[in-house]
Amino acid sequence: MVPLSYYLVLSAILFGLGVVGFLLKRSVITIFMSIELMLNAVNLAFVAFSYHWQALSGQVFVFFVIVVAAAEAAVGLAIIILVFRTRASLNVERVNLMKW
Amino acid sequence: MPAETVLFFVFGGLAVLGALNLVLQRHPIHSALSLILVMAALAALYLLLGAEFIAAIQVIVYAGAIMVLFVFVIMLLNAGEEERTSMSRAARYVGLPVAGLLLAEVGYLLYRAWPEGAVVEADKFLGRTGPIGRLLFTDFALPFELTSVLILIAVLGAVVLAKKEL
Amino acid sequence: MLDYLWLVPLLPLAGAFLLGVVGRRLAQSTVSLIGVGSAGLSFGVSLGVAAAVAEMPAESLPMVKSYFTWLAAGSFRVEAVFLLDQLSLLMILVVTGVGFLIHVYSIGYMAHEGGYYRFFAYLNLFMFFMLLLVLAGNYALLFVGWEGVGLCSYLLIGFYFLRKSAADAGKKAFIVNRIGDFGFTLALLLMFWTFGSLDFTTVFGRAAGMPVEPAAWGQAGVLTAISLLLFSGAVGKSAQIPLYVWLPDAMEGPTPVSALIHAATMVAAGVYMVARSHVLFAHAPLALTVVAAVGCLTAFYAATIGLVQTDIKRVLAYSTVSQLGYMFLGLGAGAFAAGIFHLMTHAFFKALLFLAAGSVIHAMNGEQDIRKMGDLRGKIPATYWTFLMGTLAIAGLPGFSGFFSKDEILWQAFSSPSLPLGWLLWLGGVVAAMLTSFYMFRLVFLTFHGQARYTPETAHHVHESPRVMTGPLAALALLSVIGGWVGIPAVLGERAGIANLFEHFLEPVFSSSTAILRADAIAHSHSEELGLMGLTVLLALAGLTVAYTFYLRNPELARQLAETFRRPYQLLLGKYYVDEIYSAAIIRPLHWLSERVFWQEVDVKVVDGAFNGVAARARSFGLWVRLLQSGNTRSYGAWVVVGALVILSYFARDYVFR
Amino acid sequence: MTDWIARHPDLVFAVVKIVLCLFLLLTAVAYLTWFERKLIAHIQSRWGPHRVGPHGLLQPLADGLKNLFKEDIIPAGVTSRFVYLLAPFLAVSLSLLAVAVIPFGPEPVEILGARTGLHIADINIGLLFVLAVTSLGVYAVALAGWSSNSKYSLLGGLRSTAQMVSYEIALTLSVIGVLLLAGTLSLREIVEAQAGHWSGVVPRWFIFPQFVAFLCFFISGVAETNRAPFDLPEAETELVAGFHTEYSSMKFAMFFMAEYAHMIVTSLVASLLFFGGWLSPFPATEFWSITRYLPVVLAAALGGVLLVDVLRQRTGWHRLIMAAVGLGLLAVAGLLATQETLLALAQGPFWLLGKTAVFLFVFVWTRATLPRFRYDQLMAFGWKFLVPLAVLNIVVTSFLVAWRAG
Repeated sequence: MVPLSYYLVLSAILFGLGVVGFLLKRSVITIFMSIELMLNAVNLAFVAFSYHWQALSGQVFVFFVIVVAAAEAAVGLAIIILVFRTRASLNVERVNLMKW
Repeated sequence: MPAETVLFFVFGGLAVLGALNLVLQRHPIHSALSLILVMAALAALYLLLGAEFIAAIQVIVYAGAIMVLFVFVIMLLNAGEEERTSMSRAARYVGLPVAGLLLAEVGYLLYRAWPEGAVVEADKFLGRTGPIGRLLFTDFALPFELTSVLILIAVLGAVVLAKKEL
Repeated sequence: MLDYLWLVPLLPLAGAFLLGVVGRRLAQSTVSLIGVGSAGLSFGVSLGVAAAVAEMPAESLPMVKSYFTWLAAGSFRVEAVFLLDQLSLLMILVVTGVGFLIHVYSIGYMAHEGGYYRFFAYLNLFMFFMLLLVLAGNYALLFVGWEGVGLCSYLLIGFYFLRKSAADAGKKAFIVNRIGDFGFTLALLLMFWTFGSLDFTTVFGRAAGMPVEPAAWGQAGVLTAISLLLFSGAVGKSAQIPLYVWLPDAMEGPTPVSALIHAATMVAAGVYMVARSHVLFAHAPLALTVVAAVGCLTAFYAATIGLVQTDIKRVLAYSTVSQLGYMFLGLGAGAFAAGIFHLMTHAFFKALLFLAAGSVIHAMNGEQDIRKMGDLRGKIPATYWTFLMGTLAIAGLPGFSGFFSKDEILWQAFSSPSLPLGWLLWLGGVVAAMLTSFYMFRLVFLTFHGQARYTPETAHHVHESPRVMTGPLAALALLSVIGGWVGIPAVLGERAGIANLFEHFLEPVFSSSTAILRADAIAHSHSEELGLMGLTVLLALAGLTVAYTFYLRNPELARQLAETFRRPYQLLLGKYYVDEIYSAAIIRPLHWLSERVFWQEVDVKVVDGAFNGVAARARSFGLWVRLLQSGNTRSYGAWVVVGALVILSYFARDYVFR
Repeated sequence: MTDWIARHPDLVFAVVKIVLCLFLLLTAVAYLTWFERKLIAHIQSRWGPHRVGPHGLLQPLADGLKNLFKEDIIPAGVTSRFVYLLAPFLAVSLSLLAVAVIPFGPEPVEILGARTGLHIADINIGLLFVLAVTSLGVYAVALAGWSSNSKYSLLGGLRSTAQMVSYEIALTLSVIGVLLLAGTLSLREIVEAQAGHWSGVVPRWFIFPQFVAFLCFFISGVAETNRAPFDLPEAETELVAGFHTEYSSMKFAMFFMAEYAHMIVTSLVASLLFFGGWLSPFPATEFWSITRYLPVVLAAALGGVLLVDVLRQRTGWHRLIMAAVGLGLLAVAGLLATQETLLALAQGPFWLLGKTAVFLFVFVWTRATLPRFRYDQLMAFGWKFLVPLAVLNIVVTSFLVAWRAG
């Protein structure tokens, strides 16, 4: 007998933490993980809604989110490796040439 | 206190703790582990919500593949503790308070926006694997195929990016 | 065969494409094969079409063949449609036939020139556009052909683009034509605005429904405006006053080009266009009067200039201008058939004259000044005889083609009820005819008779042109002799029991207009007509004799005459200084205006100023904004979060403020 | 107390079954080491352990004690103490976890007046659960290798991570063929889908239609367990001991237990998926029902042999032990023979464990027989042979299924 809003608030909290992590962390990898955390939070909300409406499409969306996350991780990590190879550092603040 | 509530609070608490730890830890591997913890907890919550398939996928793909990739990369680059630099003032002085606001607002909204009546009982299970598959291959056939294409492209991109010399 | 009508223009296009793409690598023989072959094939197809038409009952024409929709914008639809009636059939026959002969001729003439394949590519391209022009079923398509031939003429005038004069002549032709085409374009717009379509059938159908407009300047209506604007286009293309100046300079191009484009076909496009729009003109008598007046004036004026020119090709050029004037005179008199008839005969003999002149120049290896020629009759007999045929034809001596067509026009002008002062126009025409025969025979005598005035070393070089050049000459000579017999005027025909086949042939096309224009024809007695005919013949002979006396019997006379009337002589020699007047009155002011005002003031200060100002503002703004773009991912993230918050709060306002 | 038990029978049963399972599994793991050493020894014509206890039967206990009482060394340069300690626990717990969803027999059975199934949990995504748990097994190795902060360990960890991730794909793909035929993810239903016989003789096991899938599954299973010929992560000749070079005493033992438990689980799953799990290979006809007594016969025979062996033992307590074991087996045989319910209860586990034993034998056999792969060969084999093969199998199978469905 858990109110649905609990799940939603939980997902909101996780999302917020993800945002904070994204803003606070300096290691590219951790920032990437924060993004994954946000995705997970959203997934939780999806599943909760899918339960509430007794509709499976929500879970299908989660499935897609996970797939996309997998692809994103593959490419993102490759990029990270490349950045590390050129910069010899994972600190995102050292990768700030793309301006002006 | 009924079992589901207990389980919810246990796993929800675990998830929140893991997320907090992810933010607080300074070593990538610890963050990764706490993220895995979050994912496991979420998988349990999915089970509570009756989404068995999603739970399994969550563990297999997220915890079992994606995070392994993260850990693998961390090992490969032998990433140490992150250094303390603060070059982006915006992130600190604008981002954090706003993020807090955002969190508060979203939480408040989701709490207010949802009627009290909406509750989760353990027995109203849905999400047997069969129907999901059927849905995937009928209504969502096109997106499904698209994701496969996306994956293929991602693989190619990863290979091209990670090659030592092109 | 009619199903293959589209082949007629497409074959030359294919040839042009082939030559343009791979011509450089092909052997000269192959190039000539492709170039001539495509023209010849298209001529053959046209003959086939003609035969097929002859099979069919007369009322099956005109037939409209629509191939595909070319443009469609709202209510504005342009079909790629061909209109085949007697007029266009005749035109394609003339174009392909004369064109084919000239192609053949060019094989010999261009044999030793550079850019052989280029020449044939242009020539084929020209054929394509010209055929498109005459076959077009609506004004838009016709305009395409119109501009296309203009382009080809530009390319071919400037064929020797290394010579500055040639390049300038090309530019001049192009620009002068633009002036006329400006009017043409306005006409098209006005037409679309009036009739809501550019399609011949629709336009003419609607126009026929409208009343004939009054001839007075004051209350002339839209049809008159359209017609006049169309005519301005024709003036440009067909080198009438005041836009004739480009044609003489166009002689910079190779002689076959002068023959094909600047004598036989392209310059006649204006005539064709006016004839094609006869319905509009028939409803705008004022426009018709203007056409006739301009035509007559040009005929006379150009003839006078022709009197004293010494460049063989330029003389022919001016005679072309004046002959075109004749055609417009005919059209203006409402005798469209006569105009077209003269167009055809003129195509024959003028092409012949040019080709013959080309042959002469070929023989004199590039010499064009008739004062340095003379007594070539024996050396290049074939050229001489054919040239003579052409001269007789253009001079309008009885029996030759020019006689019938020109006389028809003059008589129509005289007897036209719709034309005020018909007799005046007739007079001008007659005088022009006399002048024509004078300067043409002057040309003949100076070139082929008398004593040789050229240097010995050129003397032994002089030689008759090869078969490939004399062949077409012969064919054209034959045509210019007998070509007129298809249009023997009624007054003579009745005696011999021969009807005027030509008029009869074109009758279905122009019947509606003739019905309007000839409504209140005053019956003229045959004696009157015959009398006038005789008069013109006499005048032509007079011109001949004068030329004979001046240039053969005692050349002193001519010099004395020039001495006594040196003012008018200089005036004529200087072509009335029209070019100088134009440059002083139009070109220099334009230069000054565009340089001082439009460039240095408007462009620099206003246009550039505006852009630079905007750019400067943008730059300063960017300098301020770029502070946001620290290049630091986390900062970007922060901004994203801010945005998310804003959007969310917008959606959530009714929860928050509840 | 008792009434509380009476009120929550399922809870009690769950606890009991978990404890039982863990006990059995750990014992099995222990004696699997003995079995392996013996078997390899005999294959290499040696004696293997034969000092501690008769035929070295007590060797595992000795090893366990030794590992328990050895000094527990944590290297100074450990990157992260927490991770270093976490890894072995992760390994062993994950590999034990998979047993939770293994059904040992048809359900439900009657025990002490209460009905329960011969499994800890029967969830209808059992197979996915197993895959999930095995996929998590990677972490143990990776983290161990990384946290030891030694190049051997790191290399071993990297290798095995890559290897396990790669072969996991082949594993999962090969299973899909079975899923297509069974149409369910629940292990129990998969087994039940294999019931019956073709033309009354050949059991409808998935091994026959899915032989290719079975090959893929078993090979990648071996690779997943990091055993020969795929034991590069711990290739002694190159990496000393691979990812657990820096581990000592109990933590080292844990990795070993994990490996053997993993072997057992893989064998269990293989026999469930492809060899009809607890189903008897014999047709369920009146004539063949005699095979129900096979367990009895085997137990009796083994007991007899052991009793005979008593005479060959030198020391007295060796004889004692052998006699005890032999008599115990005989007693079991007798019990089964007399108690019909027990016999019925024993059928499922008997067959399942029998098949599993065969697989374990194959495991050891391969290790004793085959040379180790080279790393690039390993990767090439996995990616360029197994995965395409599995995919091909999926395609063909799905076509057949669709065709049969019409």
